[in-house]
Amino acid sequence: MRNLTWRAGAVAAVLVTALAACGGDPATTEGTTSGGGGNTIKVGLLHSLSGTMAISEVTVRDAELLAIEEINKAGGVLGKQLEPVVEDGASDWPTFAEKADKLISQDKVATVFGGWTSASRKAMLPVFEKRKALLWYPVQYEGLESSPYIFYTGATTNQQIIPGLDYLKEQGKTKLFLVGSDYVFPRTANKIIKAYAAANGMEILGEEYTPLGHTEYGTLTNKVVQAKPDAVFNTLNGDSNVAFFKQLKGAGVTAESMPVLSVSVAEEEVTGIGVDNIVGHPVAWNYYQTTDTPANTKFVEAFKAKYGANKVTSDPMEAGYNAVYLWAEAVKKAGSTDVEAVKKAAGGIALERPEGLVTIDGETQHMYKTARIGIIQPDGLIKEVWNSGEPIKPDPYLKTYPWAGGLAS
Amino acid sequence: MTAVLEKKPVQVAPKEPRRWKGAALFAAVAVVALVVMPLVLEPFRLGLLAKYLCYAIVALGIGLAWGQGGMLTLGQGVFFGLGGYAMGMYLKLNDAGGDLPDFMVWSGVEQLPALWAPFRNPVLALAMVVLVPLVVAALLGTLVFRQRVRGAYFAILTQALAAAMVILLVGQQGLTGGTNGLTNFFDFFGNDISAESTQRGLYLTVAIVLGVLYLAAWQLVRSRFGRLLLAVRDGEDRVRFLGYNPATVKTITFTISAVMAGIAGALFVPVVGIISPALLGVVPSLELVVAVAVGGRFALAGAVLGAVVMGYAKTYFSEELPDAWLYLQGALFILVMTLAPKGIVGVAGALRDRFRKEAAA
Amino acid sequence: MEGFLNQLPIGLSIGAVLLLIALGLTFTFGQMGVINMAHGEFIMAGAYTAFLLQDWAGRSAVLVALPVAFVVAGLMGLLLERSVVRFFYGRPLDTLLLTWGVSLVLQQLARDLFGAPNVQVLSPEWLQGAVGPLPYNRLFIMVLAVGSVVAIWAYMNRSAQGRRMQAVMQNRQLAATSGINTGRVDQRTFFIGSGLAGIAGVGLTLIGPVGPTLGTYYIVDAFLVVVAGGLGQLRGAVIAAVALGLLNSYAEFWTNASLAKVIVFAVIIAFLQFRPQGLFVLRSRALT
Amino acid sequence: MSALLEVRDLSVVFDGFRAIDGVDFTVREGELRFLIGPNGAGKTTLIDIITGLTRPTTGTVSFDGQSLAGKREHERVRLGIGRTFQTSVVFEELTVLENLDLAASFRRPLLSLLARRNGVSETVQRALETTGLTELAARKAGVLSHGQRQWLEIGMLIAQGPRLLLLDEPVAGMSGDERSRTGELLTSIAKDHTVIVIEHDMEFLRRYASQVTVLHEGKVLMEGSVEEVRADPRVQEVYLGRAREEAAHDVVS
Repeated sequence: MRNLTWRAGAVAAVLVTALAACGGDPATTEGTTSGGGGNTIKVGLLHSLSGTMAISEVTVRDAELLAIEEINKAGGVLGKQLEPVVEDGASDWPTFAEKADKLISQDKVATVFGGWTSASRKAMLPVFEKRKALLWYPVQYEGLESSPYIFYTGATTNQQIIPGLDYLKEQGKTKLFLVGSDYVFPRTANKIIKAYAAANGMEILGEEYTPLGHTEYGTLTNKVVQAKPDAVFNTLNGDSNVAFFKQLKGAGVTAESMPVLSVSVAEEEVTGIGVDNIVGHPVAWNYYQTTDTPANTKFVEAFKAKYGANKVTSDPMEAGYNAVYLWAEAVKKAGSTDVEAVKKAAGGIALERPEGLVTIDGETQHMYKTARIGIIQPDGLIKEVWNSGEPIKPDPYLKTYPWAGGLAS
Repeated sequence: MTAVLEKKPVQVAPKEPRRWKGAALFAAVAVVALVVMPLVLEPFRLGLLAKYLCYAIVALGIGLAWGQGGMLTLGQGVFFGLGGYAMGMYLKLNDAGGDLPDFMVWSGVEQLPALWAPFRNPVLALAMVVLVPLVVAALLGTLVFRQRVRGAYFAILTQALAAAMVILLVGQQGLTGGTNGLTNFFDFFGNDISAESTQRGLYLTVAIVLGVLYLAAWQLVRSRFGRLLLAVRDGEDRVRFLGYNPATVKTITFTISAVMAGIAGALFVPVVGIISPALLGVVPSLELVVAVAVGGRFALAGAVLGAVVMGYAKTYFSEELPDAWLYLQGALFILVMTLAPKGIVGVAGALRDRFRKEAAA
Repeated sequence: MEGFLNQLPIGLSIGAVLLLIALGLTFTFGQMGVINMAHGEFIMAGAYTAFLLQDWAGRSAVLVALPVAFVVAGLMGLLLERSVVRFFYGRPLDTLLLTWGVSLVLQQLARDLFGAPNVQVLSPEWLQGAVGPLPYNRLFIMVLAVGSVVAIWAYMNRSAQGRRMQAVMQNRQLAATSGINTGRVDQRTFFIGSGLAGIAGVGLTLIGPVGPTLGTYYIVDAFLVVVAGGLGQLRGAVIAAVALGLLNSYAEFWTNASLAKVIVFAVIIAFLQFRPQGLFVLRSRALT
Repeated sequence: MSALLEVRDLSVVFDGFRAIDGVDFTVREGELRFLIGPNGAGKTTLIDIITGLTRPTTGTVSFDGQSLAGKREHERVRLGIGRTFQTSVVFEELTVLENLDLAASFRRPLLSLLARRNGVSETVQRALETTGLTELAARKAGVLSHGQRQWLEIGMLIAQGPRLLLLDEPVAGMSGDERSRTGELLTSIAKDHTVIVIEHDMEFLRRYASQVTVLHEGKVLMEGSVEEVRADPRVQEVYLGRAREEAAHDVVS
């Protein structure tokens, strides 16, 4: 009997703690500082802090927090300090929608910086459109979207995929093999690549997709090797890259014999893959830790100072960091955090950022960005070997590319 | 010799004094759910509660299959998904008018796939919500239970089914929306889906459906079939020698639980506004089983309670202490399994008995 | 044609991976009826062991790590067995949920200890290169799998401890009444089963990611091998792993990776129609 | 009377071991037949084959002139073959009444099972009375003593209303008093049923048995009355000596 009491007590204690903790929350957040009033401006940060996507997204949140801290140190926005409200999307798309709703309707944040995967953005999009709230999305993506309530600070396809193809063409790599994770971005990217190839006399020798989180690349490697392409265009995501590069290296493929151009491998992923396995392969982004601008020197320094000297910076982190500054600039210009006013003010804003000059295109709410191809170095960093010379105007629907006619219909 | 059906008014079992208490409790919970909650909670929180209640419907099915029937199904997400996609497909087509749904456009699909055609019709779509999980579960159950695949094998098989289902859905992007799933709905049977009134109506619908299904499940458990189900759980082979085919009993129960999951999925879609493969994989399916265990798998009320409590706890901790959630979930789970295998309901019952004993002494 | 032929060794090597991750499970599952969902996290522990040993063993850490990982993962298993699992014998479904809780905790622990991103484990220089389509590192994994199977076989059939293990597996009560300390045997089995997961983890660093979620990538496949092979059946596990490996390899070769996974699952369901208890079954008169 | 159960040339092989080796065995309607033999003689295996738990390697079993080949366990029960088990298996979570009611209800259409049990059917009432479990009807079967469980099993068997009852060591582990009660129960059942009982206890046999079949090493050693069997030197050699020891052991344990 005593035993029973003890057991019951232990379990009850855990449950009661959980429940009591839950009981307190709904009303408390209400009625405090809303986005515009009071002494602070609340902004929401919504990334996956747990689950499979946490690996990537946590660093973006860190970069955004750094930007907020810097802005606050410089006096804040409209004389008010920014107050970050951080939520966890838990690598689960519906959770992103739920938390976005919470940030907007409960915390009444002025804007939200968040998301990584296309799926999380698609899940959040209806929430932001219906609540008429703003989302700043910091990751390169597949394009074909232009929501009036989202600002896209990462690259769209014509600022990353197409420059990547231009580079391969310049290098004389005309026979390509396409490898990607099975989701929207790789499939859309590959559609563009195939259209580009058809228009530019390039040949696609194969197109393969693997489930997200796939780690067995023996067969796929065999298919690639048998097809003997000049280069591989890689849109794999996350952990799959580790398995793919390890197994590709095992099969004797080197960057010299068959370069693999990746669009989802940045500085932070290189260590996990193992520098050995990926050294010499090209990647396509708009920013590298080594990008030589005064703003970047400052950014890298500040980031390492805040989070540790062994931390690296990458493109999505920089895009997240930019997002906060761009929004703050728009708020200053509008003189208010009102969503419609900010949207109106945002068009044409141009800032010198770590990646170079970034200008907001008011029409699409995408950014003018400079495309950069880099090569992975033995120290794990990426060295730029090619760039587009000037910021490319964003064209999410590829309207200005005649060969892409059928894609966005 | 046929069984004699003539009923004799022999009262062998003692009267059940708890019966009216149960009814009173049910009524009280119903009042709280239908009247108090919509008044007290703000729309956002009410929406969350609606979501938990959707999960509670799935949990009810798990309680039936696992708690009563001993079939640990780790793939309820599959049926949840089938119901959810059926609803999602209808909503998508409805929003698109005569056009293609948005994701098909960017996936390069030019003509509406035949699979989608029936979902234009709202009645047909709603029928599919029930029929598709029903047929899939009945088919799978027949195949699996007839061959006496059970216990751990069944659990692992259903888990693999969930994994396979996700891969299949993700891989057919043009047909299913891939990883993104189906989202961005506008109209729900003539109402603006995100309007407060619609959402409140949806909440009430979910609560009422849960209540009705609960009563139905309760009736089932109390019936001869329910006794038979317990017997199958505790001694499947012995039941054969009573002249019943356990495979039939299990298939029926498994199918009922699948249909419940399907209905829950269909309600979930307008409430939350999305259905995606991430919702029906191995982990969400397992989480629901966990919730049932925490609430108390041997009682239907435990299953429902567990789903609501765990849903709430998950929201709360991911808002307040996201890092601690996994630890807490794991720890709570280990604790419940080792110390209170009958869950919250079991602990409550044991405490009640104890107080009674003390009061009597 | 060459591609087709290449798939044969690739399929075998996939089979070796499957075998390696499932080997330990088939014993803990077979002997004790414990469905250890934390098995994947023991694999992860093995992989992190290799990562940590790199600091002083350099690129040959993989070799040094084999015995260490065996002990580390084995001890984790032993701890799990002693602290909770032993109260759950004969309730496989409960152990499944219980150990899932454990696996969540271990994943988060790994995240807190080593960080969320994948860590770098470099393979030894002498494992660079390939024989035909078969890279040395895959060959190494095959050797590891064969070695583990031979060692287990020898242990079970050539040592007194192993024979006791077999006795408990076949008839626990009878074994107990004939003076075998079944508790001790269970501990040993759990230690060995978990230790094998550690070895698998070291092997997997050569071809896959090393991060907190490593275990989750392999656990479902591992269970499928066990189910198809029959509980506690070394022969069954070997045949099932190789067959599934080959099936996966050719299915993916002719279709794609997503479809291959679905095909493998369908084949297993179909297979269980003929052999509901897997390839090999232990006979027993007990009625459930 | 005609043969109710006919077993012809039956063999079953487990991994090369012939557990049943060419058995011919006939039981007529209304008979009370005892099946004896030392451990491993194949008694339980024979019953397992008749009830469908084990598939024979060769040979046929027919019941009431109908072949049982390919019929599953529950289908055989539906034809009227019922059995109990050596170690009784009752449903501990259910009450005695519910156990019996379940046994009595298998002929109802499945849909009608969805209704709640309303009162107690006559069949169940009779089974309660026959087994003397009326007092315990509302108790969970889990709390019953060993003997009571065996009776409950027999009661469930009666409630099924089978034509052929197969009882596997119904008095094993019972006290002397319980044994004689079980014996009486058996004789009363045997009045209007065909019954096959596996039993070792010679004392018990002498009091209740009419016809005995002796199995040894998977073969029928002999068939006859208790006296004939007891008198047969072969039986004495292979069976009785050992059985006495075992019976003594049973009483002690």
